[in-house]
Amino acid sequence: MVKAAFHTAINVLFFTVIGTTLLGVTYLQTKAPIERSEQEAKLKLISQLVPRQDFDNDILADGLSLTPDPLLGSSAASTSYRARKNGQPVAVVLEAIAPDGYSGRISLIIAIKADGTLGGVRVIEHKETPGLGDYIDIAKSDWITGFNDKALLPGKDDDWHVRKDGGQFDYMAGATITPRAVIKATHKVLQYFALHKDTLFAAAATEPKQEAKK
Amino acid sequence: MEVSRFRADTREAVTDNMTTPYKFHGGVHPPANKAQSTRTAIAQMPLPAKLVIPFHQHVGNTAKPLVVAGDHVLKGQLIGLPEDGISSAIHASTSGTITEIGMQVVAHASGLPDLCATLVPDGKDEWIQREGINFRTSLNADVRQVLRLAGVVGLGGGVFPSDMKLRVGKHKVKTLVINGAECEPYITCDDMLMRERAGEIVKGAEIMRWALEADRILIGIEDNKPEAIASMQLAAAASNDDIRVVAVPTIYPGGGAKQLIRVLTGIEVAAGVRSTDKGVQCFNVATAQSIYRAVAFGEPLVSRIVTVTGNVQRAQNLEVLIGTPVSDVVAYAGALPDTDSYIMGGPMMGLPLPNAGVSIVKAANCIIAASPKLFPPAPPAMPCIRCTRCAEVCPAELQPQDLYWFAKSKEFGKAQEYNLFDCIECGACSYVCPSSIPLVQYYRFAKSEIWAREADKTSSDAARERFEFRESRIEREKQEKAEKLAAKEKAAAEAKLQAAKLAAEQAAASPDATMPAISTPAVAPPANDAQAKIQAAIEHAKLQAAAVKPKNTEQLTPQQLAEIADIELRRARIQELAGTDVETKE
Amino acid sequence: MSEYLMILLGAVLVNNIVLVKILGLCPFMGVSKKLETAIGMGAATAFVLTLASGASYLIDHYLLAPNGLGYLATLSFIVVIAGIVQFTEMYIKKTSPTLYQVLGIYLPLITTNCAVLGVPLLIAQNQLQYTLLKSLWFGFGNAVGFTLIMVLFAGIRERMEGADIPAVFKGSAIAMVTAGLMSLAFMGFSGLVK
Amino acid sequence: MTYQEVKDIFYNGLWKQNTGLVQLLGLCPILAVSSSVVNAVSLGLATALVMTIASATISPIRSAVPNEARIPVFILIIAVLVTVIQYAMNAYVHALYLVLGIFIPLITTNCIVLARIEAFASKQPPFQSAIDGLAMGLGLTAVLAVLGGMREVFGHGTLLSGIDMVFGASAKAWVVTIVPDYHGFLLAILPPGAFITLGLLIAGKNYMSMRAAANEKKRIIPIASAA
Amino acid sequence: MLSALLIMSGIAVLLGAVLGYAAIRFRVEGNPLVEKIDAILPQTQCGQCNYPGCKPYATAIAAGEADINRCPPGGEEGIQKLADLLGVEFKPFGGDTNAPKPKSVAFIDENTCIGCTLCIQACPVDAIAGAAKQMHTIISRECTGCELCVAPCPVDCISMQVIEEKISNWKWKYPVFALTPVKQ
Amino acid sequence: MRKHSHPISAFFSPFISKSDSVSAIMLKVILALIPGIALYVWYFGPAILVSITLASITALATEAAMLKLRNRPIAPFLKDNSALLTAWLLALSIPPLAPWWLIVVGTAFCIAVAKHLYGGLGNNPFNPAMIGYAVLIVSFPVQMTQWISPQGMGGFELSFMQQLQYIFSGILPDGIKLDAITMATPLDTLKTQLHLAHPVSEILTQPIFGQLAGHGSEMVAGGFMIGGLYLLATRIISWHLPVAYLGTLFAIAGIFHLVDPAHYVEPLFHWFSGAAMLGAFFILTDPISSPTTHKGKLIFAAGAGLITYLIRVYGAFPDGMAFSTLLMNICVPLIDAYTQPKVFGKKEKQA
Ligand SMILES: Cc1cc2nc3c(=O)[nH]c(=O)nc-3n(C[C@H](O)[C@H](O)[C@H](O)COP(=O)(O)O)c2cc1C
Ligand SMILES: Cc1cc2nc3c(=O)[nH]c(=O)nc-3n(C[C@H](O)[C@H](O)[C@H](O)COP(=O)(O)O)c2cc1C
Ligand SMILES: Cc1cc2nc3c(=O)[nH]c(=O)nc-3n(C[C@H](O)[C@H](O)[C@H](O)COP(=O)(O)O)c2cc1C
Ligand SMILES: Cc1cc2nc3c(=O)[nH]c(=O)nc-3n(C[C@H](O)[C@H](O)[C@H](O)CO)c2cc1C
Ligand code: SF4
Ligand code: SF4
Ligand code: SF4
Ligand code: SF4
Ligand code: FES
Repeated sequence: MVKAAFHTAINVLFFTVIGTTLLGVTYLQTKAPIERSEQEAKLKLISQLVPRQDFDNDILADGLSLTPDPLLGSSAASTSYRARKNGQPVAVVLEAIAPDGYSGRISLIIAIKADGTLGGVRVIEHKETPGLGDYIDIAKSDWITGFNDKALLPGKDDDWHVRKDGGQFDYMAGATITPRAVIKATHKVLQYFALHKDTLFAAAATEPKQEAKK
Repeated sequence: MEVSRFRADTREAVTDNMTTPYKFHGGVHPPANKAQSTRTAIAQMPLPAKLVIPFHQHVGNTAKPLVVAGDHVLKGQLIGLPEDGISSAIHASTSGTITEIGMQVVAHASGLPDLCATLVPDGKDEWIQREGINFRTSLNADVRQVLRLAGVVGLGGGVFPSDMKLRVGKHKVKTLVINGAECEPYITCDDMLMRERAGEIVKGAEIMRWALEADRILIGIEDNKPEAIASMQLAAAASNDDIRVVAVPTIYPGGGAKQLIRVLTGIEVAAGVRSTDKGVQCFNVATAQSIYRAVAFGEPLVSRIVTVTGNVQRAQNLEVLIGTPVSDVVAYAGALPDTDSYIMGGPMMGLPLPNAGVSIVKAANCIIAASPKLFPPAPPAMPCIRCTRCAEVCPAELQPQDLYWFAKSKEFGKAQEYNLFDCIECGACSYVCPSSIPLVQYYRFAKSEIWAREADKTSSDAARERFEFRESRIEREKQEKAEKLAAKEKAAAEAKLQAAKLAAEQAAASPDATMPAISTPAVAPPANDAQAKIQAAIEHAKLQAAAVKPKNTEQLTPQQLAEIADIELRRARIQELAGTDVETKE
Repeated sequence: MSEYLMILLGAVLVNNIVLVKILGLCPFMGVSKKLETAIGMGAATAFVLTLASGASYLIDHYLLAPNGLGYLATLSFIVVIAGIVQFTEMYIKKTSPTLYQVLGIYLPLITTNCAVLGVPLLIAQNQLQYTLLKSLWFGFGNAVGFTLIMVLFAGIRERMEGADIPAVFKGSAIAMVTAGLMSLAFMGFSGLVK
Repeated sequence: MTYQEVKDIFYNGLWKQNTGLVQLLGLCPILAVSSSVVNAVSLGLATALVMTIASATISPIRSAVPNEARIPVFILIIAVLVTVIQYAMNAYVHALYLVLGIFIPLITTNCIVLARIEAFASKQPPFQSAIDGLAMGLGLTAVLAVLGGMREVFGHGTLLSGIDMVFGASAKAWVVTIVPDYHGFLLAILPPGAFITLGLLIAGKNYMSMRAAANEKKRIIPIASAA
Repeated sequence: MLSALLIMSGIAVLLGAVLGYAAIRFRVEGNPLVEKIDAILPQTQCGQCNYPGCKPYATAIAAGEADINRCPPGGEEGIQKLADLLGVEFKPFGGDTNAPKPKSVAFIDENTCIGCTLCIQACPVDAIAGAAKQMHTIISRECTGCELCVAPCPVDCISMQVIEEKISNWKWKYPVFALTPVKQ
Repeated sequence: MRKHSHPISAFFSPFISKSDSVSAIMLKVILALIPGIALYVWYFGPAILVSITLASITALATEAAMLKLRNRPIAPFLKDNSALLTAWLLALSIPPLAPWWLIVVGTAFCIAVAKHLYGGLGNNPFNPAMIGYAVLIVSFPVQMTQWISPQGMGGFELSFMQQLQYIFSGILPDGIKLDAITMATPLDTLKTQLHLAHPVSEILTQPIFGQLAGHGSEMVAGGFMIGGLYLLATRIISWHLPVAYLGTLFAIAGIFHLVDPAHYVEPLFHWFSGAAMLGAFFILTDPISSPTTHKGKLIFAAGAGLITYLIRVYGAFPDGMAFSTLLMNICVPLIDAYTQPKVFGKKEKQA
């Protein structure tokens, strides 16, 4: 009986070892291409917001981890990336979360140029109603490009609303909760930027893991 | 509302203190249509030209014919002997000549023929000698034997042999219920009987109470029959027994035994439970009357009261001899020209007759002549919309729509799980169904399928058992044979040591002779000659016979043995008749 | 407390593993013709699913993640699942031969039930950031969701036995449509747990 | 192995014993990733690849595996193959990898893979097994493609959207807009639509089989009996 | 890589041991399925399924060697029951199986019978009674209608008679719906 | 004799019957909708009549086509009025100004898929009208949220011709924007405003709210209630369903409201907004897709009430009537199976 059990164990072991080895090899072989693909994907996204010709640094290497902040809507640390040209800050790309979408959180990435105007906003993930609230997605509508070049202007906080509420942003009739959430989140990120502009650009490109000071 | 009316009515109707008023679930109020046939007293139907008396008019086994064609019989003469078990006797309804014993179409839903005796009356209507007994000085069993031989069966429609219902069981029967409800529309035979022969009914009830050793008698009569109630009360008052006449609310099927028992006593008798186990027994009023006549006068059941109504000129109640053709009965009542079919029983539970030629049987309480105007054909059935109106009226508290769903899709197991066999086939559900679904038909279909399947199952289980038994027997025999063979060989070997070669050969050949001949017939029969062929086969069989012992005759049941004996007898008789020339029979 | 309630509601109703996440469909379609077997299959799967969630969490959290061996996730999980299924089979056989008789032929099928691998993989993706207890609870929630849907679906299918369904739709086609309409109904729960 | 045998195996896999329409196995990917043709076909092909290799691998080693370890070892081999493919896709068709997500590792538990191995590969020589795996996988792909096509056209009015994930940005031009200005019947894209559309497909297959059977018998089968 | 191998090996050894142990400790004995299948078969024991009786056919079905549509006495209903039990799709009778016949019983022409006992030996359920050289008779209640006794009779005295409908075995028919046009 | 050549004839007991026909029952239910519809027209204009007409035509056409495909007799089923009723209920649950194809798609889908794929009348496990509604709201949320504003409250009231034009061509009179003629329904407004963190008391001061719930729509709901009471009185529906549904809704809403009146409106609001009244009397009561036992009906409707409330308060859809009905439809076979009443003589206790 023990012998049979042993036989089975050896058999399973044999295939496991072969399989694991094969996987290990695969992993090592694909490690580099996967990393490359991932970076490319990220870059592609960023370059929608900050045109490639506008910066010359290795933007993905120039990351900065940010502690959670109510203005970012985040509850976990997030990373921001800095775009620089000739060492001069060009723009920063931040992750933010709009917590009050119609059906839950909306994840955004937001690029803010060094001068405080918006480079652009993109929705990474959302659960809004398909066909109604999902026009914030660039794949469905270019509504989101309405943020391009907008900036915080003193005394003009009321502009940061949908038209219906007296602001400057369009919306689709019948679905205002979603745009309200996105606009609010973007507005807050601009405020965050205004508060932390220096720290956001401060650190040199050397140490991506460095914490931003509060 | 029902309850209050019930109370009001019963207060009028019941002399002494009332039984608690109970209700049963559901029920319907179809138009009564009873007035037509209660205008005249019960009349005697004249002797018909020919009577056809089926041997199977009751629940249970067919009675065994005692007469052959050509026999002359007297009125009340026993012509069908009750078989073993549940069965009842059949009698000649009048005096005359039996002209035929054979298969004839009878009043049955199948429209199939059954064994009947045809009797041509001699017009004398001469009774056989008969005498009653004093039941109070007799044994219960003797009284029941009298009823059995008098062919008394339930006349409320159930035609269950009454003697079986009068056995005293393990449980004490407290209450005897006499069913005078007559809830079906059109039917008035019980009503008229109670009006005119209340005394005999009460006397019959006394016999039953005595036989069952019951404490009291409750007579339930629907409150739409005030005359019957009054007449029964009068008769009851004259009795020494504890008899109460109770007016029950008029609602269909208030006359169902279970429903009436519930209304009168509050006891619910579930399907599959004997009501006597709950301390009640129920009989129809007409049954009570015929029990009285059988016991007191030795009069067998040869006639019954039949309501003839519907599409006839003179709707009325007739006393009709069992076996009278329905056509005679309706002709007597004057069937109107547009009559196109006949219903035996009421419009809710009755049976469409295969043709007007079938005869009145013990179950025939009513004959309705039907015309398309009177009973228009049901509109085509629509799918069930699960409106549950059927469930609301079902007296058995079933979910008829579910039963229908399962019966329709032949999910019989499910149907049974949903208590199909609690359905009393009252038809209340079909009556209210907006989709006009013939629900009861589906239930009947499902029930008979299930019965058939159970029968199949039992026989296949039995077959498996016998098959396995046979297998093991063959196995055992093989083994025994092998052992024998081995023993013989051993013996042969020993013999060889002692005796000559010849002796050894003989010993070796002997096992062959004892071997059963399983192989195909070895003798090739001469061609073309049947006689020779058979001769050869006989020869062959003779050869085998020496070796073969029949293998399955030991474990035959007495019934099987009887069957074989029967067949042997017949064979002997046929051979006697035809001489020994068996082949010519082909 | 309320977090656990939300995980449960989320897994059972809002993100039902079968109707919303679309996992575990083969047994859902295959073993739902009869209520009795659906209940048995649901229960057995539920047991394996819950255990697998916990076990794979442990493997992932203590063996794979610290060593950077994420690529072994599928392999190790499925091996463990196969083991648990075998164990379940053993266990049921020993403790309840009658249940084993009912479930016997279906038990090995659990190994290839997408839900049983899918839930551990979801947990391992770590977007949910569950602890061991929450992983087990999440697994259990999905197990309940699976069983519930199996049973309800079997109920409808049994009833449909008697329906006058067009011949071409009889059997699996109408079952698919029914699953679709059930899934449509379950969309009503969307948003309940954000 | 004769041409006829190969033909039979393919006929079996693509039509007669089709995994999605007849065997009803491998349903999860069929329903979950068939919201567009590109997703559907990609996963279908990945599965077909796994099935082919797995069948071919397992067929020769089947006698070496003790019976009680059969399923674990088989599924272990499948899991390894799947993980290899998963990493390859991650590396070379990253966007697609992201879209298909968890359904790539779930090929491991795709019921049809193990089912075919149990039913066919563990009883037949390697070459036949590989062909069977391929045929079944292609049958799955075919269902996925048709289903994906139907759902995409109903849901979005397009075909081949997302093709750029496989063939690069230039392939974007290949997207076909079937109905311009379409309102979008979202149901088709959502899970309910997946179930219902597959239901319709199965009914379609039943219809064709019935027609074929009826033609064969040269008589018309009454559609159904009672109301 | 090494840690990967170690971890997976650990898991595998554990698993292998469990499985090996299970294989011995819990070996399957007997097949309860056969009994269940056998309970569905009609026990006619006729061999039309090409198996020597119902039990062998049941065993073959359970082993996956025989199709479920080979028993004519069981009828389509029997196939349906088997399909339900085994969770497979219903299939109609194959071309090579005999079509189901109406239920019959054997009948021995008592005048021709020579008492050879050959039919007794052929009957799988001992439904024929009689001793050698005496006339034999079929106990019709026990005859399953398998026809196995017909061929061996040397004088062709056994015939199969369809059980005819009588009041005692009459069944209520399925109500027909006037609504559905019956297409031929 | 009547067809006795064969033992089976259509002539069997009972030979008499007393019953409404199916089509009469359906017709009565349709009639019972009329008070509500009349009030609807009064407050929201005649556009609803257009949807009802469109839905009816589509329903009958689809029904006929499916019957033909299924080789079933057409006339008796077209005359049973059930498809008409489904059509009316569906039309009543979608915005009257929705484009014409919306109601056509919805009606055709629910009759063809939810009804006839299951075998037509009497066989469908799901409520067809609610399937139609659910399909439409998940597929076309934009069109499904364009509710007409009562009595021109949005700023402009379309004439009948203008409504017709909009339904069929999507063209509005010059200078009129969609916003001026449509507005969010009361339930939707409540949800949006709560989302934006306004307290209930403040929200309810908006002009679209009336005495109990929405201006106008509360009266419509009242109209449906009157129709429902007629159905109760004529015993076409039993009390179990509406009472359990409204009772549960009232109880849960009441508890929440008592605990936190700032976030949870009072129960009567829930009764008279959305489809609660229509649902309680006309939708849950669909005999075919609801349980048949009394206990089952109570469970079914109470479950629906609970789910309606959850969806309304926490879910993604403003009204939960349709989804709660469908979700409970899924449970019907089990509810029925486990609530079978004890039959005559088999009850535990005997009198
Ligand atoms: C089924 C359904 C889904 C909805 N989904 C969304 C959504 O995803 N995003 C959104 O902003 N509004 C959505 N709404 C609409 C909101 O309920 C609300 O009516 C709208 O946001 C208010 O817009 P208004 O201010 O233009 O009336 C949805 C409505 C319904 C009925
Ligand atoms: C639905 C239904 C209605 C019945 N109605 C009556 C009736 O009105 N009167 C009656 O005597 N028997 C009626 N019976 C028969 C009784 O149930 C019961 O068989 C009978 O009263 C027993 O008495 P018996 O054996 O003397 O016939 C009815 C049966 C059923 C199922
Ligand atoms: C299933 C169903 C869902 C409905 N959904 C809504 C809804 O989400 N919002 C709504 O206000 N009316 C809805 N209605 C319509 C209302 O019941 C009814 O038509 C109402 O009187 C219209 O007014 P109101 O919607 O403005 O309250 C729905 C109806 C049904 C049958
Ligand atoms: C009281 C009552 C309520 C009904 N409610 C609905 C309903 O909500 N939805 C629907 O499609 N049909 C309804 N019907 C009509 C009918 O039952 C429906 O068309 C069937 O579901 C189709 O098989 C109802 C019928 C009645 C009698
Ligand atoms: S009365 Fe007729 S339609 Fe109504 S539930 Fe009963 S069977 Fe169905
Ligand atoms: S016929 Fe049966 S199911 Fe119908 S009402 Fe009578 S008892 Fe109930
Ligand atoms: S064909 Fe005959 S022997 Fe075979 S299973 Fe059927 S009845 Fe038994
Ligand atoms: S008597 Fe003949 S037909 Fe009947 S069971 Fe025996 S062998 Fe079969
Ligand atoms: S593919 Fe079969 S369960 Fe998922």
